[in-house]
Amino acid sequence: MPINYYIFLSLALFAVGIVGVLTRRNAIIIFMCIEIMLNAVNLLLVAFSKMHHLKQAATLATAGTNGQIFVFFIMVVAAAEVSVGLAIIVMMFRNVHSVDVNFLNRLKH
Amino acid sequence: MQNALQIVWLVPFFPLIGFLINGLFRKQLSKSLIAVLGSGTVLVSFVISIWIFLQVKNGNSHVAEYFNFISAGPFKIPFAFQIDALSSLFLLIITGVGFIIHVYSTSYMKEETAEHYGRYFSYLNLFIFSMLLLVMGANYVIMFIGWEGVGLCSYLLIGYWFKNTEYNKAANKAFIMNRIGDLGFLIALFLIIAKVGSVSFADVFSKASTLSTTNITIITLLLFVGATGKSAQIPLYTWLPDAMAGPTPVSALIHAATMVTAGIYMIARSNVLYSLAPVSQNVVAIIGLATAILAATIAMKQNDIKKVLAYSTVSQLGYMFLALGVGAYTAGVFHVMTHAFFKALLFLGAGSVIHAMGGEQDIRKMGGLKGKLKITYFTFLIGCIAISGIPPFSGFFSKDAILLSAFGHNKILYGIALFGALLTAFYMFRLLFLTFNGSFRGTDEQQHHLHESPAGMTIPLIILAILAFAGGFVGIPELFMKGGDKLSEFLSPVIPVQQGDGVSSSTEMMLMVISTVLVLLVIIYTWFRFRKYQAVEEKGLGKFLANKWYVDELYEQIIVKPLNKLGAFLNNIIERSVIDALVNGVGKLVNYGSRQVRLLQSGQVGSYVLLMVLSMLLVFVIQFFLRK
Amino acid sequence: MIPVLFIVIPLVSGLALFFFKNEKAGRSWALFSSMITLVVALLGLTLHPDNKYLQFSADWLGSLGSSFSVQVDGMGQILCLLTAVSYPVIFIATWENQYQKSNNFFGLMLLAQAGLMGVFVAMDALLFYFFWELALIPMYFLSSQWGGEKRVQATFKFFIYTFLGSVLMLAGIIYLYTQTPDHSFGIASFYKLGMLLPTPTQNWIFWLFFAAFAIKMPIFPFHTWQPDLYEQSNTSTTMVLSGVMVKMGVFACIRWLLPVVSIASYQWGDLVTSLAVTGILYASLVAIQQDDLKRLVAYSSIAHIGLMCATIFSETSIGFQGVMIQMFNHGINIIGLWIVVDMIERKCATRKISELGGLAQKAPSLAIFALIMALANIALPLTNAFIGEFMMFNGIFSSKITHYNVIFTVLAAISIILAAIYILNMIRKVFYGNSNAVTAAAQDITWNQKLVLSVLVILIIWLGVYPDSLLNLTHDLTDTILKKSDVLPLLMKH
Amino acid sequence: MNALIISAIWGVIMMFSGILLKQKHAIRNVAVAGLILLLLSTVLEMSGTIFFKVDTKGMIVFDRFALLFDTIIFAATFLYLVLSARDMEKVGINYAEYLALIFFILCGITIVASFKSLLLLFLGIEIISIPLYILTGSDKRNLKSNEASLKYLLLGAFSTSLMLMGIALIYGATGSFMSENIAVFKGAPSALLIAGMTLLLFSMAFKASVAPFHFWTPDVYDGAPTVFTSFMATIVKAASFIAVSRLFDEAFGYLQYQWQLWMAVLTAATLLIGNITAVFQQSVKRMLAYSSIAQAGFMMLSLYAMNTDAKEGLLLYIAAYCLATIGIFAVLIKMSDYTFEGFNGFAKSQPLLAATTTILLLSLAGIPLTAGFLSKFYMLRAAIDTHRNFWLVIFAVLMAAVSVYYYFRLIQAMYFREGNAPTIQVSPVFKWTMVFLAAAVVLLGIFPNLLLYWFYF
Amino acid sequence: MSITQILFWFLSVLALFSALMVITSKNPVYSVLWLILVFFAISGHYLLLNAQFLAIVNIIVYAGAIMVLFLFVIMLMNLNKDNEPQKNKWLKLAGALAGGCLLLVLVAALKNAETKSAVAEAGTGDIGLIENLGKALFHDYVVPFEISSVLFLSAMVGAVVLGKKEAEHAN
Repeated sequence: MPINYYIFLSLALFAVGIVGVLTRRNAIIIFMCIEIMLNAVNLLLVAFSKMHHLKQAATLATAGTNGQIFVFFIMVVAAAEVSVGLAIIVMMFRNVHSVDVNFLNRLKH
Repeated sequence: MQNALQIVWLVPFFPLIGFLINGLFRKQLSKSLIAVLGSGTVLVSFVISIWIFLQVKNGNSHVAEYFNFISAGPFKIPFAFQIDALSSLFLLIITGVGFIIHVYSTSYMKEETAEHYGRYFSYLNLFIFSMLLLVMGANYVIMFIGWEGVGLCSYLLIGYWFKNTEYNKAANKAFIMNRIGDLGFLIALFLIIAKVGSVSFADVFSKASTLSTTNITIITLLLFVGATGKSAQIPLYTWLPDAMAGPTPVSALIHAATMVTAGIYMIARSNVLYSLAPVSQNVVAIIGLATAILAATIAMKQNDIKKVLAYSTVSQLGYMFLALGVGAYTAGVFHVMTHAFFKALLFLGAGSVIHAMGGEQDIRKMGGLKGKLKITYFTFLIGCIAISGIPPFSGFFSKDAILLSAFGHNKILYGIALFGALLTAFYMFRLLFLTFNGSFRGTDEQQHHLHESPAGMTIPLIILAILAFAGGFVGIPELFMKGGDKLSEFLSPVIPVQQGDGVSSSTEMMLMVISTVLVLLVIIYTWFRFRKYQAVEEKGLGKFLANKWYVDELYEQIIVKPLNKLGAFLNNIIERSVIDALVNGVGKLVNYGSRQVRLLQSGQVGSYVLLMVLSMLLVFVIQFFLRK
Repeated sequence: MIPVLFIVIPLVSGLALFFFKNEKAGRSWALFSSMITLVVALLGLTLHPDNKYLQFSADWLGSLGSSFSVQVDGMGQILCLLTAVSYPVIFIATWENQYQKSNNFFGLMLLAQAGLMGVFVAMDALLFYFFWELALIPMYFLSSQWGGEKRVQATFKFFIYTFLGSVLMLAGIIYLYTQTPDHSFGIASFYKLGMLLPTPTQNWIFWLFFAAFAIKMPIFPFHTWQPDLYEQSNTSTTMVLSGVMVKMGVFACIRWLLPVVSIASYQWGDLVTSLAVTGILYASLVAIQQDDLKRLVAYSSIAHIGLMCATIFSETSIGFQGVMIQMFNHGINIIGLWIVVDMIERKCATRKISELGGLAQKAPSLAIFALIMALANIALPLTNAFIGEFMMFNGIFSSKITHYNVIFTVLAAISIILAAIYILNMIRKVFYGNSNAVTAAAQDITWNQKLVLSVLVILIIWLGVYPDSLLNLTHDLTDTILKKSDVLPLLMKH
Repeated sequence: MNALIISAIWGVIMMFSGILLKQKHAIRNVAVAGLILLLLSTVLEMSGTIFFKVDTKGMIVFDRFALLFDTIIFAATFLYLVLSARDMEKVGINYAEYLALIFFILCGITIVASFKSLLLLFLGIEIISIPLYILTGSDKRNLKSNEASLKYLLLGAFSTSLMLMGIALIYGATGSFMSENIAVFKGAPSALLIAGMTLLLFSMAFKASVAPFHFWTPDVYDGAPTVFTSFMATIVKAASFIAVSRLFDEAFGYLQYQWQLWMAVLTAATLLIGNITAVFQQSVKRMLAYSSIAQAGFMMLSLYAMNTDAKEGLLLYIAAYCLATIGIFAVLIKMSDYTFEGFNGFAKSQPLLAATTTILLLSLAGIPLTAGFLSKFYMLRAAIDTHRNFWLVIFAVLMAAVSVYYYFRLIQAMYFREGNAPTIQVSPVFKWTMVFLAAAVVLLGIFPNLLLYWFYF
Repeated sequence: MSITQILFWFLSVLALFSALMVITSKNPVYSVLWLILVFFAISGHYLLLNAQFLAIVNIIVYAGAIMVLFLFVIMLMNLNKDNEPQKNKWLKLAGALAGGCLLLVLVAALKNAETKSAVAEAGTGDIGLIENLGKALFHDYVVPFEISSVLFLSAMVGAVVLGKKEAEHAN
């Protein structure tokens, strides 16, 4: 597969995620959209790591590993982020019984 | 060589001392002591002046430098006095007449409290001091110092009775009008400095011939503007009549001895320049003559004794300028001298009358005073004769000299001048008759109050009367007496004698006779007209003249009012609503911007993200597709 | 050494004042300190401008190429003297004025003095800027803390206005600094740079600098902060502001503008001069309309400063010397006027000319002093101002670098008439005529006020009769500056 | 390295201290002790003493710049704790945990201050962000706090994903995450690289609250418990700036032509938004939030110029800005009323605090003789030294003039407006620390070399 | 075309479609489920790029852990009904347009990047194997690995801080 396909695919996924963030009001959904964006990135990274591996396999056997490691770290961070994020959403929900971000307008101007 | 004349600084020094002592310790000193100080210092200067005069007469003249007044790099203005024929002559007039007026004042101002008495004399001394600076200055800057100094003093003395708002306004008017003139003088100064690089008379006159005629014309005209201010010529004469607000001796001082003669002195002093600028000369002559006639016509219809005299002064000054204009500097100076005598006399006489009338100045309420005020009447009469120019009184000689040179210069000028002379005779004798002849028209208690003034006032009158009679003999025309014209001979080092004014002695004789006869006729007419006073409602031309040609009103309308309007406009509209509004506008703009920009902060996560995405979009588009 | 003393004495004593408990002691301390400064200034006056005691230089921000180099040259001597003289005069004249937290007041006053001194002696651009602001900050606090009811707004306007100017100047300074070959803020390097800068650069640099100075002086149409501020802030502050602080702008033009960006100064000279001349007439005309004494004096001050500015850009030796001496004279005269105004206000509890009248009967001595100050203000001969104005007019008239010198002179000189009008009318309305309810209770002035006013009068007359005592300080300096700002060789080059 | 490990460990210690120690002040003392230790260890490391020898494979290098920055940050945090640690008690019960989180954040800061690999940049930023989400929401009952933390979380996560996309693209272009490898990348900059770099620029701009990515800042700063706002607005912001400068200096230095224009644009936008919007604020807290944006605009000047002066200046600026803002916040926290009116007459009730606060405000406004001036001066100098876009400098100084408006509003309120500001009782330690802050600000304003000397020696 | 290509296209379409469904479906629960499908699709891609380890981790961590967490939360808040308030459609349109434009711009920018020749050949190479990754992780990337522990610690603390009931606030 030409790498561009992967680039376009992940960009598309990324864009879908952005659109989701822009169009939804439910904090949880927005959060999920961000997860989509992260996954798009992961996919791209893996694709690139593959590409680089193919480029430099001759010289360096482990070429491209770093990309996948990075993906691994992204997942790690995403997990932590999600746990905290959901905790915050829950706390919010406890107080206002809604997860609608449009209710978040006490702070403005 | 240490010239004896180095000590001339003493002349202005003494009046200065008098001013300081009287000014600082006026509360402590007794009135008599103040009087002694005030007059004494002037007397001393007078004595020294006489000594100087004699020195100069023996052909000794001197420029005494004392210290650097202003110095900027190469350019230096020394503080220096110049003693020569012209200045020494003026010294005599100033200190002499000034002294007499001081003496007169001592008794005239008796009613004043010690404090104000002291103030009065300190001002008087300062006046003398400034005038001395003016005439002794060896360069135009020193002269200018005195020039403005006398302006200040006139301001102080005119506003002497400071409780009276009218008087103060008159004082302001005097000072400000003088300032207008001074502006001309000042600019002339700058031009001189720029062109000659020095202001000392010696350098200026020696280099004068090297300057272009245009420059000299401009300079002289500007100087003349200054002169019109000081010497009350058209268009800046209106302050002088108002200056009558001051005590009468002050008027005498201003009109006779000091202030108004400054202009004459300055032009006479700069005769070298003027001789090189015929245009300016004509301007001077025409303005002078015009003023003479204008003032004379006004004087005819005035009823305030001092106002009449004031306008007569203006008119006489006009004659002097005429003289200067036609190049007869000597004649001008001559007339200054004689005029100093008889005008001082007249004013002091008027003062004595006012004194007797208990402050009354309106001649319509006087009349028949000659019975009670014999000396005053007699001296006043002499004054009138002198000013009208009847031989052999002093006025005759000086005025005749002027008329003669005018004739030599231009017949028309002569004609008009002669007419002016007749007017002079008319209003002077009108004044005389209305005041002293006929029946008394004042109130009864004034009638009882009437009395001859004390010796302190009459003696100066007598002295002046003598001078007014004899003062002319220093300038007897060649026609009567070979070498009779001592004055021009004396002044010759400063003012070159113009040889032969193109008038044959016979014509000269004829002119004298004509003028004298006409004047006498006028006097007789006046006698019949005013022997018995009947009040008449002024109308037509008379009203116009009585209201001084409405010049004051004119100025009010075309200068004062617009100026105030402009100022108000700038202050209320431009300052508040334009400039300051602009400045504050910037602040307001920022505030407004703040209020608008913060609306971006809508508090909505969605809109934040949208804005972020849009700006990203923008950047990408520019970065990838527009930017090369 | 002396310049350092100029800065250190007021600085230290001022800071010390904040820790004083006793108010009376604080006052005395402030007066004492200012007296010391005055003595030092007089000592400095006796030395020749290039005496080594008048110079000091120490390494400061070496890495920035800025050093603590100060020097009192001829102009510095005059202005430091002015600063040093004005403070004791002000303190004594306003001795009775009561301020709450007076120690802070005097402390700030002294800090301001330190700043002013610094501006006048700084020979390093960055240092100059430091002091420029150091003088401004205490002024801000002084006039917003003690004054009329609208003082805070007025001061705020003034502060932001001037700060705007000075930051623009800062940008200019830094730019020049980055251009200097040896990356230094030293005035010498700046002067050297002036020769090299291309004309277009000079043109906008000029405006960066001039913005600051024009606002500070102030020049029409940047002047609107001044009347409000003078009207609102308390008189002592106003004295410092108008007596000394506005001179910073004039001074800076001579020291930091003309020699550095000479070509631009030459090219913009006509425009600036026309602004200044406009300002002279404008301010004089507006002054005639004022009813508040303080505003009247403020506008007259604008007119006078405008004349100085016009003269500076005529670039003539006599003009420069006139400006330098006039800075001193104007300081003295206007402080005198303020003292008079202050006394009137305290005696009659009003500054409205229309309400006053006949004070001369009640307070003759005050009237006399007022008259003298007024006459000095309208540049009567034998008063100091005459010397200054005569030389300045002369300078404008004889200017070689403009074609409009005559017009400028004539227009500017009209102000001597207008000045006479508003000053004399003021005197007439306030002092002459009959006293009224407002002025009935007025007392004459006390001995200390007589003392300071006499001192001022003596200065006025002395400098009016024998100005050479100050003039000969500035000959050499003028020549050097003129040489530096002489554009003709540069125009040849570019 | 010392700081990194110690801060991590100390975070753990703080967690346990919460369980072991009952008295709050004991916990506080532990924290302060930890900071002193951090400070010492960093200074020691600067002089060559390194406790832990760890082979980081060159992913993280503690050079002088980083260490100097760490020192500044730790010093600032130390002062911050001394001034405001007591006030954390009011936020909630988890006193020890808050402190622990602060230590974790410090750990993250040390990472972003000295990363050489984008991976560590990413980790560091997350280590900073996640605790911040928590601290922002730590006042659980307070709806504003909740809202702030949720907004922060969503926007933060979003920007994180942008950053990751950027990193991915760069990886695609260069095949490495190491700065030096990215830097040595030869040839014309590929679209991938530019796109990645630009995305990174956006996300970093977000972290540094640079317009137009600043929107979270006012809301979050306003909503968060003030004591943590103070921390976020100063130390964390400083960290993100260091990160940006490292990234764009070491990784993208050779692309300067590509990003300099954008830096200029962002700078202008930030200056404008920050200053203009601050003018109209009624709450001092929010004003300070915008002022922090405005100050960020000035710091951006150094990123725009990105030369030696700029880096020096950035450190100086950070020091000056942190000192001043921490002090002002410390006073603000004590106040009951956060509006400007709340400060009316403060000078009467608290002369000393008012005086010190005034000096700090002057420093923020950039008045000479304060560190604030010299730091702004450095920025302007760096910007001018680039010899292009002079308009930016003019704009900056104009905005500095605008900033005077809102800083001096506070001074006016304290000194010239009649009012009854509450007489808050503060410990002598607090007072003396404030005095110390003021003194430090003035001292740095006169002798910046006291600090910058360490940059070279 | 080869099987890998077919798979690629299928997985891509699946991923995109389900991603769209995530953001369009009214009911949050459905969104979660669609999201899980996205993850599976992506894992499939991983396999194609033979990053086997990541594929598994992706399934376990994302689909397994995270998504379940989401699900729990949604249930806990019983949002499992499609009554979520909607943004007004203009904002939605604007959002969609913005996102779309961004995509277009990026695609247009990157479509002829110099990497377009390069390929990510499927079915070759073994770097994706857990062994190699493990080596790399614990040899080269040990420091980041350790550092990420700090991340987890802070997340843990965060959970405590946010989760714990506050006694004195309650009463």
